[in-house]
Amino acid sequence: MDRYSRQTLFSPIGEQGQKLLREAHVLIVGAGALGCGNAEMLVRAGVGKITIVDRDYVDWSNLQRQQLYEERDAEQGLPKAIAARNRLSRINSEVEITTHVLDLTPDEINTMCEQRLDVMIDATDNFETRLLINDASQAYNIPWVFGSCTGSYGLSMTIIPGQTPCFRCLLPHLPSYSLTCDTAGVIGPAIGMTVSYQAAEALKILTGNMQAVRPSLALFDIWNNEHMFLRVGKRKNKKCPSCGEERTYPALTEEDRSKAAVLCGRDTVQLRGTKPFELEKLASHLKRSGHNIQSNPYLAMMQLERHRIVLFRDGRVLIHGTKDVTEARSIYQRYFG
Amino acid sequence: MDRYSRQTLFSPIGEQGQKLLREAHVLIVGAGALGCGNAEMLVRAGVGKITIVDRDYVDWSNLQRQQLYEERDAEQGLPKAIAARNRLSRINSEVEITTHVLDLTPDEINTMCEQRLDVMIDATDNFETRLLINDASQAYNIPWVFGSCTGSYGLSMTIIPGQTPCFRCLLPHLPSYSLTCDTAGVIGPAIGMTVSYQAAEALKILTGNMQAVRPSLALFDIWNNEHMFLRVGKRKNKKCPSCGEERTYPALTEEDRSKAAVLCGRDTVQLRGTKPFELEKLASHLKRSGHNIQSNPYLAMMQLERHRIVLFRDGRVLIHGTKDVTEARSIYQRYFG
Amino acid sequence: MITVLLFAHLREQFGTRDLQIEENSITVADLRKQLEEKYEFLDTKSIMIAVNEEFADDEDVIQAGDTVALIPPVSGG
Amino acid sequence: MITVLLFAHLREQFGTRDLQIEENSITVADLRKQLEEKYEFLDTKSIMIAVNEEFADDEDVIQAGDTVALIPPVSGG
Repeated sequence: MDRYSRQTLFSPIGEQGQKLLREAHVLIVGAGALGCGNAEMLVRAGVGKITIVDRDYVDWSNLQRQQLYEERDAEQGLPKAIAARNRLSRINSEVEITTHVLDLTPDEINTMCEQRLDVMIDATDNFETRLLINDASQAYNIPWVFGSCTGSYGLSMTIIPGQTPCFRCLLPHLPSYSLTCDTAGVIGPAIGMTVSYQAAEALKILTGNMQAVRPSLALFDIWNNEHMFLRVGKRKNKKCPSCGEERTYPALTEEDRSKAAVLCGRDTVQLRGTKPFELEKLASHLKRSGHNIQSNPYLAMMQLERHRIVLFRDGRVLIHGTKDVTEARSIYQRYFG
Repeated sequence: MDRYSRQTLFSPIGEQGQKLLREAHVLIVGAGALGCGNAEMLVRAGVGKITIVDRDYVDWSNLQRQQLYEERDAEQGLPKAIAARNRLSRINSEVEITTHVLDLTPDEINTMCEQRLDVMIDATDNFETRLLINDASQAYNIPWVFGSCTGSYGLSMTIIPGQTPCFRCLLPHLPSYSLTCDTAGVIGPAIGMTVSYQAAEALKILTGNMQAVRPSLALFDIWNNEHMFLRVGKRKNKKCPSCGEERTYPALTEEDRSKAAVLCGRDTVQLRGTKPFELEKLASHLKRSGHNIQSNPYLAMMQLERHRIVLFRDGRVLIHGTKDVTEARSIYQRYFG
Repeated sequence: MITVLLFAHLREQFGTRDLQIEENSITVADLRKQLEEKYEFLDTKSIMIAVNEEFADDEDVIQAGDTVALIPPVSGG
Repeated sequence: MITVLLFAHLREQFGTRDLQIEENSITVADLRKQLEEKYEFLDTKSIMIAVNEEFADDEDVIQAGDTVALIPPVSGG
């Protein structure tokens, strides 16, 4: 019995489409709720190669909706990308899964796009990274699928370079304030619907069914029984700095994002170190000085007064319990300076 | 950090809704693609008690879309209800999960509905069982959520006794032929969308948000970018034998379904034995007579010429490789008569 | 003219996404009859029918300009 | 009369699902301005606007009877 038989029976995919899926490479940016759902659907569908990038670790409050994680992953505080790979490889050992525990920068997305990449899935929680994906998509001619949701409300749209408007055409001014799952909450079915729209578009693109790609933005509110497809074609802007006639790819060419950032909607500051941590040494040093450290091969975490501090191997530090970059820096200096 | 914090932030649920979820009991009939998705969403959401009924075991061709199962479950040929419980209890150990490996009959659904049950989710693959759920729903005044899909097309509707039309009002004549996933194929995103609609409705009902329940049938084709909400109110039929003025509950009162049944859309016949199998004895006996038996605590399977035979502890037998009940009976008699 | 939208396998059976029916006014029951006469493969008894996004009864009248949806129930799950 | 549909947090901010605007004809830019003047909390610059299910540019003209959707981008994922 062929494990993909129910999918090859679906005539727009068929045996030919299944072969194309097996040869494809998909980048999923983010392994939160949308990343988990998309990764699982595409791994089950038999996409040959999947790369997952995420900067965070599994927390108890993720389990309500992030479908690749179990209680054990939250107990161990595993990075999401690692926990995701563990589960995905038990689901389908035929898929090659590459993971990166990092916060995507222009350099890194450039490196990734220089490989063969057939589609990128937006599973981020912030517009800054979406613009990075958007500009890379235009620069390297790789389609991407936007998705976002909060509460019971969600949006999705497919961006095909040279054909549809890009994300910056649609949203030339980033909101100064926007809703995230951490500020407005979110329910599983809103994620499930956004994921279904995103994964369907990815399957269309990967199997060469470009005529089936949705030429509109899908908008829904699953609690209030609302659903619209809004045509986007008119918004294509010849003067767009990402996809227009004179392109500057602003998100790709700007200075590396500031070394400190407040994580959107969370009471957390991320500091970027200049070099990787030697986690084992650091953990044993801190343990000797009486700190209660929890560590795994990817990160170390500890409670310092009212702040939870997480040190990632790549040199990043998360300081939970503050939105104040100056305060976060001073805490960091005090203990690790 | 509260594990449900992102859900209590969603104001129509809130702390009060979360408490109602914790006290609720949901019956999920079927642990195929829709059953897996609904069970996972409701378990992550923190529903207090979930009962899952399924008659089948995990097969390799299920892994493309049935999200609770891993390769290991197919290797071991575990019953779906059991494999589902294993995964669900690792996701949320706070939820009480009860499983039954059986093919639902009127007697069994009667017994289940005599307990407190707040909503039933239809995750079956056949109309016969849907009518059983429909009639039980009316007889015991328990809402249920219909869902079905094949290919990229799906339907969902919520039935509230005393308020909406029932399933029989909408579909008084069962189709002689209908599409199943096994005949027409199905893609993951069509399942994801159906599940999202079903689970959203269950959450509305369980948290007392009855005014938010969708008063229409949702119809979509996710590949062809089509989506409609079709109002159903007009179809409520006073003469309906399930929900009308003179009710006979035909699905509940008819004779127990025939002892043999062709599984819809599959090259498989199910025979119902009159008593449970003593699997250990049977397996060791068959091994001694030279058969290659694979068994686990729930079932035993073996290949006999071109037929795969699966014996369940509850006395049921699946004969794969035929749709002919007479042939299936004769095979069974020959080996186990 | 009445537009009839087709879904799922009906679309493959008819080879199109929609039909145009030349009628000014017809009951749902008569539309079923007309379709069955013209398309022998069709068993409309078990197909659900909606008119302008609302499920209709057999005696309801469809007018020119209305949009009808033929909704085949599928059993997959 | 122009109907303006609201989504996500806009609905809570306005306390309603939709607004009725008494205009026969107004550009998208002018509608933005009018809404910002009337509702100080509103930052329409980053809100996407669709007219009759199609994304509109600032110079597009909205007519009486049209349905406008104010679509706040959300970043959750």
